[in-house]
Amino acid sequence: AINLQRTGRLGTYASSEGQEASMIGIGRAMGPEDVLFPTYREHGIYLAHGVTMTEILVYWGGNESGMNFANAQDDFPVSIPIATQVTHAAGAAFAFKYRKQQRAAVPVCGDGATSKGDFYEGLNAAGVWNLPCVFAVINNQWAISLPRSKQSACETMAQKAIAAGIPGEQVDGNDVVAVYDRFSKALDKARSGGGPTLIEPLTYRMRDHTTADDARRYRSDEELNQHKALDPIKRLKTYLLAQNAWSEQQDQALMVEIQAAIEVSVKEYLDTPPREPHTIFDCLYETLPRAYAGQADSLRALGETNNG
Amino acid sequence: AINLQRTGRLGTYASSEGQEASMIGIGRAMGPEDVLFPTYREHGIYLAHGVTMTEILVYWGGNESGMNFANAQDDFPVSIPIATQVTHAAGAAFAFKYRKQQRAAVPVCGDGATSKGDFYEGLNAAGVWNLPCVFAVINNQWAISLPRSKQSACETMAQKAIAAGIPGEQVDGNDVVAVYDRFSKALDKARSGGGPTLIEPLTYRMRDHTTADDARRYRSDEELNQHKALDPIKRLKTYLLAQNAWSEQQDQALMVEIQAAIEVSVKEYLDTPPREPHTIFDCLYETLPRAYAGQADSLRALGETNNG
Amino acid sequence: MAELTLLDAVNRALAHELAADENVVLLGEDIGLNGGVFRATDGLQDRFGAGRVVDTPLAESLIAGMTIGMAAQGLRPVAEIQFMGFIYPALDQIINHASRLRTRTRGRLSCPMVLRAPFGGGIHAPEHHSESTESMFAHIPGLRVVIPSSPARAYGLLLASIRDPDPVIFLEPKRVYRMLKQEVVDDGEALPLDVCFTVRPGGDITLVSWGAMMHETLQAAERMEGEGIDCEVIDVATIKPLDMETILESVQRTGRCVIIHEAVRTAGFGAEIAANLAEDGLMSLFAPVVRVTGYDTVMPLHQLEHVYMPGTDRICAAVRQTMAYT
Amino acid sequence: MAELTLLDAVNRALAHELAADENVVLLGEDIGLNGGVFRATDGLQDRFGAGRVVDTPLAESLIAGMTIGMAAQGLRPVAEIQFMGFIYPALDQIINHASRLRTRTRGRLSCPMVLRAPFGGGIHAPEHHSESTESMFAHIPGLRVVIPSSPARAYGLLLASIRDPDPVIFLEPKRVYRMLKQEVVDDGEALPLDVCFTVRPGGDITLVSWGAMMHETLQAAERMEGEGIDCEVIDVATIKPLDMETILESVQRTGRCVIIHEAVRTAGFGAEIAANLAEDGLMSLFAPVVRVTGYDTVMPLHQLEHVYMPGTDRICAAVRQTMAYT
Ligand SMILES: Cc1ncc(C[n+]2csc(CCOP(=O)(O)OP(=O)(O)O)c2C)c(N)n1
Ligand SMILES: Cc1ncc(C[n+]2csc(CCOP(=O)(O)OP(=O)(O)O)c2C)c(N)n1
Ligand SMILES: [Mg+2]
Ligand SMILES: [Mg+2]
Repeated sequence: AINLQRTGRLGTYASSEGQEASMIGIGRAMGPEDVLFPTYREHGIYLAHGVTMTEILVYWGGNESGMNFANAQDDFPVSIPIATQVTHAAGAAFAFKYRKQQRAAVPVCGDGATSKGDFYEGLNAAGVWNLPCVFAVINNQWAISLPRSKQSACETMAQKAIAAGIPGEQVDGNDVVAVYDRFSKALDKARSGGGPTLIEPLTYRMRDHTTADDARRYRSDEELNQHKALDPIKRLKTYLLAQNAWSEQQDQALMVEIQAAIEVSVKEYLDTPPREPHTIFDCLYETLPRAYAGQADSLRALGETNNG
Repeated sequence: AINLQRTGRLGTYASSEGQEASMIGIGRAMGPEDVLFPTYREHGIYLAHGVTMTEILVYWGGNESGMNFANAQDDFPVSIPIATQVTHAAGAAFAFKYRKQQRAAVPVCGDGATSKGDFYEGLNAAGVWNLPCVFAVINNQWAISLPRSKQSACETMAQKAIAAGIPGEQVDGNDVVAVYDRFSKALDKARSGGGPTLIEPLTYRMRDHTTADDARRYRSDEELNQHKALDPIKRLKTYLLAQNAWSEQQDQALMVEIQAAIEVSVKEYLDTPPREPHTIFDCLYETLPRAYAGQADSLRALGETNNG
Repeated sequence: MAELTLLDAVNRALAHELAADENVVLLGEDIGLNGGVFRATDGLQDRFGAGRVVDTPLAESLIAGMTIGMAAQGLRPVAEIQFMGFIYPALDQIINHASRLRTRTRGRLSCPMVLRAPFGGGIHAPEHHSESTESMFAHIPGLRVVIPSSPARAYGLLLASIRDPDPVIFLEPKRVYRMLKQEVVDDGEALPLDVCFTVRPGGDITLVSWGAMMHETLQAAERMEGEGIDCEVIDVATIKPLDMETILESVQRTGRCVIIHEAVRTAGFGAEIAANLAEDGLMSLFAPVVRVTGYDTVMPLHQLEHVYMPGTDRICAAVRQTMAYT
Repeated sequence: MAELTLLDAVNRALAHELAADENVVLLGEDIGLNGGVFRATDGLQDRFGAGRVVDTPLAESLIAGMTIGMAAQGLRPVAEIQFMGFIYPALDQIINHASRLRTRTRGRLSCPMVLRAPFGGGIHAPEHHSESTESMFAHIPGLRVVIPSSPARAYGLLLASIRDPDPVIFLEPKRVYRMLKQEVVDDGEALPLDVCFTVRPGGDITLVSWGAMMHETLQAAERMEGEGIDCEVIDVATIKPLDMETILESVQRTGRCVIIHEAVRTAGFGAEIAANLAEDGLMSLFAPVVRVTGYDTVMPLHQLEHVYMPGTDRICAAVRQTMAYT
């Protein structure tokens, strides 16, 4: 687990620092048959579920090809419009049930996303049809600059499940073992027809919301430092070392290994050429309608020299 | 109360039969300073809050002028897009709080409306800002053909309040005194800064969803007959008669009075001439932009003879 | 061979696809036991079961969002939005996801779904029940927007839409639902998408319309014939992607064009057709391209609904005005 | 007198109205302490308090719906939608309520609100952050849709929008936010709504645009001058209601018109302008009306964003092509 976790951590961007245990715990609990519906922050879950670091880099590098996964064929692309993926997951779960497949849908969203209608509508639907859905609300205490306390007066995000008549629970999101355990059980339950569960891993966003953000504008160093102490990686390492299940040598070796893996991915990513301009018409429809053929041709004509 | 209640009942269309106690209880609990945000079924609340039977008839007769209330100046027009009015109420409540006014907003919706994102978003906002809102979820057991049980797995609609961190309760919606009492207390609390409450009056839709609907397609006579016995008007009458607070003579007198009142309103409504065609441009903007003057003029030119 | 209303035709097409493809699933509000508020799905739950004709909770964004998840899993969801006036909560899902799931994943996932919605005025429905906002959908890349105007086209185009591998917004002119009957063979034969239908050949002027307005347009063409004006009438049918070739070919012959739609004028879809004529057909135009449309107002309640709706009088006036140019 | 970016100008206009009218309340996501993700509301919460510059939960339909309730109570809410790509959940509230509250109540209630949203591409933003769907809003009766293209117009038009008694969708071209600085007097002087601005007089051809594309359009006009073509350039600014008079007057002089916008071509707002020319200006047109627009594709991620965006090359080519007609 630690290997994957660290790989996860280093594979993900800084902006999910602090949430590695939640991500890897969820990703490892999921089976290859389960389907992920993530946001822009769930790199660790993607990696643990078979998406490659290179693919993630290619997408965030500005090329849709990164979302054309080699593995994890059914996983949804990053959902940037907050909470919209929750209803997609309900639809996929409906399909699993319709086909009597033992699979679960895993919509992942943040604490901020719980304020949006789509979150609630999807949750309510899962309750109505007893869908194989495990809702992950990764509560990292912040939605950009809005603290959890101002997002909802609901005592816990887990309690939002009551409104949909489904079970909800909190878990220590910085304890990878606990997260893995709770999600594994909820997923087994969902796959075997036991219905949906909402799980709220409690964790913390250690970095700025994104590289475009400056969290110092709205949150204190004190708060940040308190959470530094709870770093899930340090925590796991300390534990494993105490258990003699892990050694500093192994740790160094792992760091080297990871460094190498990252360099490979980064190189693969950097070696990925941008797509040809006219390819923006490729996947618009299964076959491009005549009405747009002219536009695509003119673009093909312009070719590389295109300056708009 | 009974007078208004019966007026309410007879003033409203058949489609709110069975819900008179909920409507009048809410309408009478509201003060003139409070603002109503109703759906298409809350005729009884409108009447109890100062909207006239004639205005309601004019609106449902196909003329917007019916929503230009002589009294109840701040009440919102009928909201047909389900649950949208809940967020309007949150906005008005925000304004009351902003201006330190002792007023409350009363969004009214049905059991079906609770499945919609807007219902939840408005509820959550009221919790976050502790807004002076009293949410009425009139649970008449049906949303057109969908029974309450298929709308949500939530045990009670009142419990949906938990997701927003606000108090929620059920009340016997066929007991006008109980409804009046619970709403009065919740409204006092809201006006005095005590925050929002969700109240779920439990009642039953005795008629088809609307005149365009045929409920026999989806619900049994057995079910209907069970509820006939619980008719809120009969119930109140029996009670008042037993208390010697009401007599058959008074009852007959009242029926006559009501009959007369209705005939007056119906006549007023029928005597209301349709508006001139060009008036469809009147209230589009405060002053009609030049861009549309030509269209309005051409319509004025066509005048009454307009056949499109 | 049977005499069907547009509503019957929709029902037959849905039944045909439910029977033909077990991946087809219907979902929406009150479509089950109730058979839909217009009865478009009447009897289908009885016949195909509550597992395939599914009543949803009251939530349009949920309905659209679910169809995306279902479609990505290979189902062929056909969702009903009870009235077009209630489709807007679903727009986010349509714009940001359904229409671009294929693009966003470079073809790995796709979204073969149909969203059906009755639209348009003329039946004295309550507020918010009578608008026509098809042009908003025509502005969304990756979508198809299909509008039948007759029972036969409703049957054939709905079959084609359900079988189409990409998302389709299928708008049903509710004023036509029970307006007329037509011989329709329930043989599973689809009609082509992405093409206009020339329903009346003519040499003097081209009238372009779609949906319910096709009927006023054809009536106007009849009337004009009495005045010796020979109108060609085109039913656009698929407004996105738009088959301008057929329209251009016609206007190049007639040199005159009137576009008729019920939607509000400004940024209505008539503008797109007129703009294409101004760019690619200008040199063959003898007369201005006139749009006969709804006014730029909120759809009035039913007492003044007829005032808003373009009628044959306004269409005929536009035709005469256009013919006056020499 | 100060040198301001468009972003500064928006900030000044908001501050001016907050100071001038206590009914003005700002609400949106992250607009408080954080000053908005683009810093448009920077410092305003400090200055006017958390009661008047309000951070909302993450819910756009709520934001729009609340502004309706607030506005009906006489407040002047100015809401920020963080990016136009997230405005769609609010569309239902805009179409079915905000735009028609006055009509629905025959003037008893009104909705003086402003919804601000950054829009458009060119800043290498993530997916869903770069679209331009202004034409959808232009199709909604009862709305105003205002798009500034410069700091001065952002200041003057935002003041006018906040003071306007009806709902305004105020779209800010985020590519221009920090692109240039301009002398702007923070004197509370509003600019007129509902009129186009002729920013460059010329006699040979009329170029019509709005928002960020005004800059490519003006560059193209410069280039064309080098080729001896004298371009008149019009900034539409308020796309709804549309001031066709100014555009028609110009085209009647030049006989030629090219319309430039970043939005997708089909059913983009350029179509409405071209359609009006085809109806009311046809007889003065020497050449086809050409639209230079974004392609009918999903906005690509940033590696190919420049491919989608119309640039000066495409505009100049259109101008030359149009001038070629004699
Ligand atoms: C519908 C919508 N509105 C606004 C945004 C802009 N936005 C991006 S992330 C974010 C905060 C999300 O917070 P949370 O759900 O807690 O997830 P986290 O970023 O903390 O992982 C916002 C407001 C968006 N992407 N989608
Ligand atoms: C957004 C939206 N979707 C669908 C409809 C169509 N519709 C009108 S009433 C109704 C059922 C509402 O049920 P409920 O909320 O329980 O109110 P009731 O009619 O029982 O009073 C539906 C689906 C609508 N008006 N608005
Ligand atoms: Mg968060
Ligand atoms: Mg109900």
